[in-house]
Amino acid sequence: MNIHEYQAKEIFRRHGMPVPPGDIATTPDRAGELARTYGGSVVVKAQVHAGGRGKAGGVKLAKSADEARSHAEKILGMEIKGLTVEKVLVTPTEDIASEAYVGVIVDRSSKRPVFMVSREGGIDIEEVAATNPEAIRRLTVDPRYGLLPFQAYWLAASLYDDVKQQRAAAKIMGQLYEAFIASGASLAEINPLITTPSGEVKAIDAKMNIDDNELFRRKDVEALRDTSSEPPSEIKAREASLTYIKLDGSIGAVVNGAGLAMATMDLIKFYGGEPANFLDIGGSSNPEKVVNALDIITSDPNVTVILFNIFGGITRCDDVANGIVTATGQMEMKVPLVIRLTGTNEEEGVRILEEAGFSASTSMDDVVKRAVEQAQ
Amino acid sequence: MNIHEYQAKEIFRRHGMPVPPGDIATTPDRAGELARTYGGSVVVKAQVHAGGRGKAGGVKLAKSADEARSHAEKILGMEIKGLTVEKVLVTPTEDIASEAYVGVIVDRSSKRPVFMVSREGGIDIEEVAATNPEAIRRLTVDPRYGLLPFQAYWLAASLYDDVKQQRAAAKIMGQLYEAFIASGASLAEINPLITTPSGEVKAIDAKMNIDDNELFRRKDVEALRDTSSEPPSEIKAREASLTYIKLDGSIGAVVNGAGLAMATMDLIKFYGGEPANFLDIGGSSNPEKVVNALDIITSDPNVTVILFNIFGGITRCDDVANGIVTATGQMEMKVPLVIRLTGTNEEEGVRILEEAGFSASTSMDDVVKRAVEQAQ
Amino acid sequence: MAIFVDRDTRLVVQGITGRDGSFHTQQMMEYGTRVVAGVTPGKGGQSFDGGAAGSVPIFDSMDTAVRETGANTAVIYVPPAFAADAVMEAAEAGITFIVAITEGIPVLDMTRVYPYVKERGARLLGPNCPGALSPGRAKVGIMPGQIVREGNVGVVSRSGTLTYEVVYQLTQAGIGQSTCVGIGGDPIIGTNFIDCLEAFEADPETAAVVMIGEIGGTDEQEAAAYVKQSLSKPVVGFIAGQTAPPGRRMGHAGAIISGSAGTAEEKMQSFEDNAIQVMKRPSDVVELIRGVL
Amino acid sequence: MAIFVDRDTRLVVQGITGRDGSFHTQQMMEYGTRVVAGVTPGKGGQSFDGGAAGSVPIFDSMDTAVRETGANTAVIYVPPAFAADAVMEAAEAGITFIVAITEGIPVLDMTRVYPYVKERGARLLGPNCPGALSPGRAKVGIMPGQIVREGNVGVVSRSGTLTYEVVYQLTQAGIGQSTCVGIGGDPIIGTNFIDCLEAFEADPETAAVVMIGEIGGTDEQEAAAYVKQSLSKPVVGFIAGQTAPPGRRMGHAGAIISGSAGTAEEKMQSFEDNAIQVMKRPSDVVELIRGVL
Repeated sequence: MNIHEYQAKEIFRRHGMPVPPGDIATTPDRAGELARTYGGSVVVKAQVHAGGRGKAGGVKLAKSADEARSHAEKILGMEIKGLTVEKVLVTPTEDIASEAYVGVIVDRSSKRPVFMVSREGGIDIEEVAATNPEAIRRLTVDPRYGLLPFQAYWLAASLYDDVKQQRAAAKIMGQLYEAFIASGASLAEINPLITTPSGEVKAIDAKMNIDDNELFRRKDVEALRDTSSEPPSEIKAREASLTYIKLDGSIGAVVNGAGLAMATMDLIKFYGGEPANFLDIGGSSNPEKVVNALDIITSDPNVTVILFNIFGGITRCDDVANGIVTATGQMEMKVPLVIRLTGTNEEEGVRILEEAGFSASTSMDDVVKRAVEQAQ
Repeated sequence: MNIHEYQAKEIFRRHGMPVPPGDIATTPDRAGELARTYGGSVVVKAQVHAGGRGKAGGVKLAKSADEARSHAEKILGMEIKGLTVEKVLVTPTEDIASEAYVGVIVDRSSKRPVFMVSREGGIDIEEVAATNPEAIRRLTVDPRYGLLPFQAYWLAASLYDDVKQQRAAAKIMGQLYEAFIASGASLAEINPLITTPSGEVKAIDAKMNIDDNELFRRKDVEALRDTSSEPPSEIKAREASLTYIKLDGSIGAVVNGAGLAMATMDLIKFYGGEPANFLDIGGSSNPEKVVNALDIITSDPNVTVILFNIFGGITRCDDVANGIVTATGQMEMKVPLVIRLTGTNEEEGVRILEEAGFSASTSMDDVVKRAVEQAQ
Repeated sequence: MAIFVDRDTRLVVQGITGRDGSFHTQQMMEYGTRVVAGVTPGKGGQSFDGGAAGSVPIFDSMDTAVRETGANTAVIYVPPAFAADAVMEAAEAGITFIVAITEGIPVLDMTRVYPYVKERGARLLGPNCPGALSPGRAKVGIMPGQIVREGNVGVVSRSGTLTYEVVYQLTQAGIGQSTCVGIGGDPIIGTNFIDCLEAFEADPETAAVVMIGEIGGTDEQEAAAYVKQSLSKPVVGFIAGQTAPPGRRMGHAGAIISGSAGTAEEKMQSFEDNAIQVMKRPSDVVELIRGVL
Repeated sequence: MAIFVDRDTRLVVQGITGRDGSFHTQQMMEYGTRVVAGVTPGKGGQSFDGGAAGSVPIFDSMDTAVRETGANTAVIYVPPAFAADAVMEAAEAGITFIVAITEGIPVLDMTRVYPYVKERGARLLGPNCPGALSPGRAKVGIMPGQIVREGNVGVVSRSGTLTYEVVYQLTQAGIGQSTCVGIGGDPIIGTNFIDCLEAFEADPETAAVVMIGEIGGTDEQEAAAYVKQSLSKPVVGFIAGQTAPPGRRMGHAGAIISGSAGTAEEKMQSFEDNAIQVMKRPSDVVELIRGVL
């Protein structure tokens, strides 16, 4: 789950990090008021879950409250990478002497949190990694011990030459790690971490991604979810514990398992079709999940055929079959269903479907080919 | 540092543990009032840093507010193991179905926190260990991981047969471990952990010892220190970073290092004398420490001779010599000094003493024998 | 032989009384797996009734289960909130092969579980994986027993149902498997491709390996390099997510493309560069495996 | 040879610019110890002026100090709040012998430091200890160099100044030492009596051992059992606190009697039961050691 910059900053502040003040405006007037409170000279920043806000014109400097108001007017409602800006963050400008990058992620290969820091801040770390990899210092954290003070200092010493700034940055690293762990994050980033001409070290941009699997035990973090910029179908899918991503094609696919779902999309394309979505009903499904899945797919007007590709493991074919029968009983199906059902409880599933007048294949190639034909 | 039962209970409550209410009274009237608040039936418990309160008559059941008042009257001012009771805890009585013991300490040999639990609660765990050791279940906690849920459950399952009580107790173990770590404790104990006839699990007595070395970073815990029942000389010594324990003899000893201080006491007895104190000025002493040490020792009227036994290592002989010269210049010495000074900066120390009219030996046996002679 | 699970597997099921746990215990028993114990705290002393397949004693803790039954392998069906603890309990009890089926374990939990298991010398498979199945010998996890067949092809996959798909293709074509292993799609897993390739290399009953990867991460590329360097047996590979739109997360935490690393194209290229034949469709596995056997 | 510190010791001083650190660095250099580096964050690039004994470069971190100077041993004089971190930094930098002089490190810090150091294969001496001194070779810590003498008696002690007392008695009687080690009096220490006895047993230049214990704990009793079982060399022992009142804490966290375990009487009995001759006074060491050499 992504959270907004202003939310990440609030978490950072709670962990004691030096983050300048700031508040959210959903109207240009409010943005102007805030700018006045902060003395006029502010930055107005679009709050959307998309990178490259700056390049898209979503971040603007204002010298006065009036200017802040008119910037907010332009930014609010703007589309950035398909997402509408509903909120802007208004925050006082800072004098900047230097910009650094500090980030921590969970690293797959070391199986641990890894810090990355660089003197080259204010730009994407991916860009630094590609063009100047030796400018990045990496440190793997042993989660059994946490970030140790000497490690924080070692990272900080690569960013600054001044001892006071090194100490300030080391403290911030420790706080960032605490915020990362306490929030169940998979990424926490300060970009840039600035120094001011008077030598202070401050975090003026903040980014956090939260591990979805943490949300069941972190209701406070879950509450930060902003659904305003998500497609309603994806919200609905999440609430039904489905993974759904809308695409532009005509073949709606209901699959169990992410790998098989992707392979199904690949095979649809292989046979010349276009998938309308990625939809994984997950493991251990109950019939209700299938009902929700069909509900979501049928609300996509582009869909001309619905393909079920179910290989039972922990998911049982009879559950899926019951779901199909229940769903088609509740809602009027305007498009044909092509069903592939095999694996755990296959016989029972096929029997249920046949009794309800459906037929089921056991071959993936077969059903995908048929779905592509029917979609045209 | 010891803290009182009522203070440990407050820490336990903050960590979510089920601890019945209770409040402190320093007067019988207040104890009566509290008993009324709790419905009359209460326990009145002396709050002193001594074991065996019950046997000494410091814990009494009361059926009414009047009875609570009169119990408090007896207990307040009572002496338990040489300590005067200044406060009582008044807490409602609980119906008890069973009593268990739960404790966690830092264990020297495994170098880790160790839980000990037993179905035999309400009595000293040392007694259980001596008479029925197999009634104690022990669990070593890996501090890198903390107390894991399955371990807490394993401990709890040895105390109770009922699943709900096992779950409740496992939760309490986890909270106890958190309280232990968060307070910098060296011991945290619930004795007894009771079940009520309706099946609830509650902590009705609480004990915590805090590692003195933690106090510099835990001002909140340090603030719990109750100096009311400590001898003023020991308080003064602690404030001066000295370790001082008053004894009953006539030979005041100022030594650097706990081992050497104990060996000096042993040698005083070996030669037929009686030490007036244990006093360790510690390592890295500055002259001021010696001044404080002499100040404390000379205020003991039993002292007839003062023995310095200093073997310089991180402590420097010149620092100690300067301290002796400064102190004897500030205060009138009514008893003779016998000084042994050797080790780091010995020559400089001896020179300083000799210039001030003192003599110094380099032999421990020698000075102890002389001190014993002069004390008689 | 086979790898990881075999006739000497003595299995304990953690979460045996749950919906998934009880269903799959029945399936595993019917397949012939030696299920020697179940664990559900508070249900110790009861037993699991597997009908004609027999009955299994239930214990309150792994400690007791292992001591009483000599179990050496554990499979975990408990909910995500308790699964990390269950893995650690299994490792502490002396289990040497632990299969975590549970989906949705927080990744920060896994950063602590992994060293805990490793310190105790145990192997963890998963989490969020279908388990391991050695046809005709032992089935540990949730792979359907009816789609496999005894033989000499090792199958290793990051996916669950996609593994079944490929295995089923092989079986239908009469090509049997030595062991089928699903390593799981989470960011942190206990056993990776290379671990499985090593085990297949050492297994005399495995003649060739099918490796099924996904977009995201660099595990497949590293495995490919390992194949070229250390594997004497032929390998055939597949990558799911060739048509996935970049930057969107496709269910598995693993299935996300970060930067230029981890695209299907990159991974397939790395397979080709390291002498791994690449399937375009799952059904291509039959022809390619026939070619190398 | 000697144990722990010798002519091949290349020492880095952590906290070299502090009051204690600078004083004892000077003392160690004058003794002839090879002090190759100092570390104080923020003072990297400066150097420590040891006068006639030479000068020592100062680094910001142990990482750099070890890389630049090849240091293999560290001694720590930093305040208690930073000492645990200093030990871990030394271990992570690859130091194999770490001496923590600092008194007052929280014991819960040590519960984490100990496994951290052990995982990295390093040995920790202390904390709250005087260090190790191999007469004529190297002095690491705070033991006064003028009280020792080269010889073949190993000395190991939980105490600081009491060690000096005993060593000085030996030296004055013309009996030299192979190595004098103070293991420290804290509840959790990195190296215990048995570790030192093992090392002395393996050291061909040590002919006899003096072991100096204290009331509290059971380390001396375990060491005594070890002596009987595994030591070929004679051992002479002392226990401080014979007259300490029970239940009162005497400075060292160790010096507290809990229950019946850990009294001086019990420990002295255990020495006698295991063929360790017991000194009644520190000065008895001379006669007893003469008797066994």
